[in-house]
Amino acid sequence: MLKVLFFARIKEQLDCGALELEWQDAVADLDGLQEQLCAAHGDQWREVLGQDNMIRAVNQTVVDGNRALRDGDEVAFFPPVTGG
Amino acid sequence: MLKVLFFARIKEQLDCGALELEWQDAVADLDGLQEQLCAAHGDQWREVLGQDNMIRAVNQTVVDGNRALRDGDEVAFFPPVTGG
Amino acid sequence: MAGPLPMMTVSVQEADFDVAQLQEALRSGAQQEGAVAAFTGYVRRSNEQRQVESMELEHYPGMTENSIAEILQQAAARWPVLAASVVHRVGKLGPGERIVWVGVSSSHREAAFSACEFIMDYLKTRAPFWKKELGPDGGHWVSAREHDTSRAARWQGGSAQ
Amino acid sequence: MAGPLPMMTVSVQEADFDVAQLQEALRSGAQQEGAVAAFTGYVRRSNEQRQVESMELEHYPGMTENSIAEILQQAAARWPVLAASVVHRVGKLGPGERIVWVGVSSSHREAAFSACEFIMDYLKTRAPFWKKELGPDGGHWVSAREHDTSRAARWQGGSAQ
Repeated sequence: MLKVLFFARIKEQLDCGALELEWQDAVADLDGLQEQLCAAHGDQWREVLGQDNMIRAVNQTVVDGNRALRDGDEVAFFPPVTGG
Repeated sequence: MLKVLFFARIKEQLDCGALELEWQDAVADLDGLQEQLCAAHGDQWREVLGQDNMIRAVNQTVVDGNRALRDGDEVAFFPPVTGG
Repeated sequence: MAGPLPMMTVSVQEADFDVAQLQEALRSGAQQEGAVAAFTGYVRRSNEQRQVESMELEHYPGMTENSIAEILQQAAARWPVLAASVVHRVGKLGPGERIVWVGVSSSHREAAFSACEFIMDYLKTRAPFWKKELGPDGGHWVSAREHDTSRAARWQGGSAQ
Repeated sequence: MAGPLPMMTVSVQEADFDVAQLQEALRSGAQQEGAVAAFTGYVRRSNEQRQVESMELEHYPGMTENSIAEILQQAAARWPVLAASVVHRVGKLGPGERIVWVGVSSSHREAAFSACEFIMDYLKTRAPFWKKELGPDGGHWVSAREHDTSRAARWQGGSAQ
């Protein structure tokens, strides 16, 4: 099982804050997971998740580029942060 | 008339916080005033006012080096500041 | 750093805070020693010509606290920090309300200032908070500022002070 | 700077102060706009291995207020300051008591930090205050630190931010 979270503008654009995905080889890395989500949900998701400044985090740590995933990981997609 | 003020360690060492001096040509500049004070009060004053890091202010503005004085001026002698 | 470990606290909360109380708590954590540099951020009343009626602050629970704790540890590794605290509000806030407080206690005032500014710069670019401004024209997610990224980047590489 | 003149206040007083109240007053003077960087200095509990039982703070009435006002004006000429305040206590203070508070409000956090640190550095080297520490071994005038002079000097010449 993978837990996938979306925040802020991304959450609104996808109208989805969180989902769970059965573990499978196709989601064994971040790029694979993203492709799987886009294939399942359509062009709107492909456009939103493909945005240039999208940030991806695995287990609450920001990841640059691709990264292998393991069953039980928590993955998050969010825009650049604007707190403080 | 000149008003002369001493602060902090200087005030303690001279046992004097303030004095007034009749206006006269001999005190027409800072160095003249200081010499006049030392001549009147003796070696202890000469030693204290001659300290390397002595700061002199005229009318509440710090002065580097000598400066002409005018009747009515307020002159202050004090050590380096340590507030904040 | 030598000496006892700095006291570091992080709070993500909906409630408002009192800066005097936070500062007292920070001082207690530093055995009542050290000067304090502090920063308070507030909700803007207008932004880019848009009137701000209220603001929604969203965050990533768990990651927020962890990322701020990491920022504080980095600051304590660079400067002689006695204590450091961050309080960041989330939820709905009105114009002019306090959003964030960062306080740093140190025996050296330059360390207190530098660590406090460092923490703010990293908070702005690393901690997962997002601001949405609500005004007469609807909601508007605040954009990240390139300027904030470059402020944070200047701490990398260079000397610690 | 463009826009309304910054509100600047200076207070030299025996009474203690509340940093939250001072910060509220600073914000009111800035039309409730801007972030706030603030610094609070406290009486040390020991200094150079000497225990500090109390401290006497002497100043030069008149010159003190004028020199601080000049420091604030210099800060406002260098950075986009909305409001700036200095409160400095004099008289007899106990260990751990607040001595000084400097607060700066600005729409730019880097300006708030820089102006606040600039004011503290100049206060330490220009404002006519003198500290005398009283301890078991009698009274001891605090020595000026060369380090403070060099901190203040670094603001000269270089770029404003």
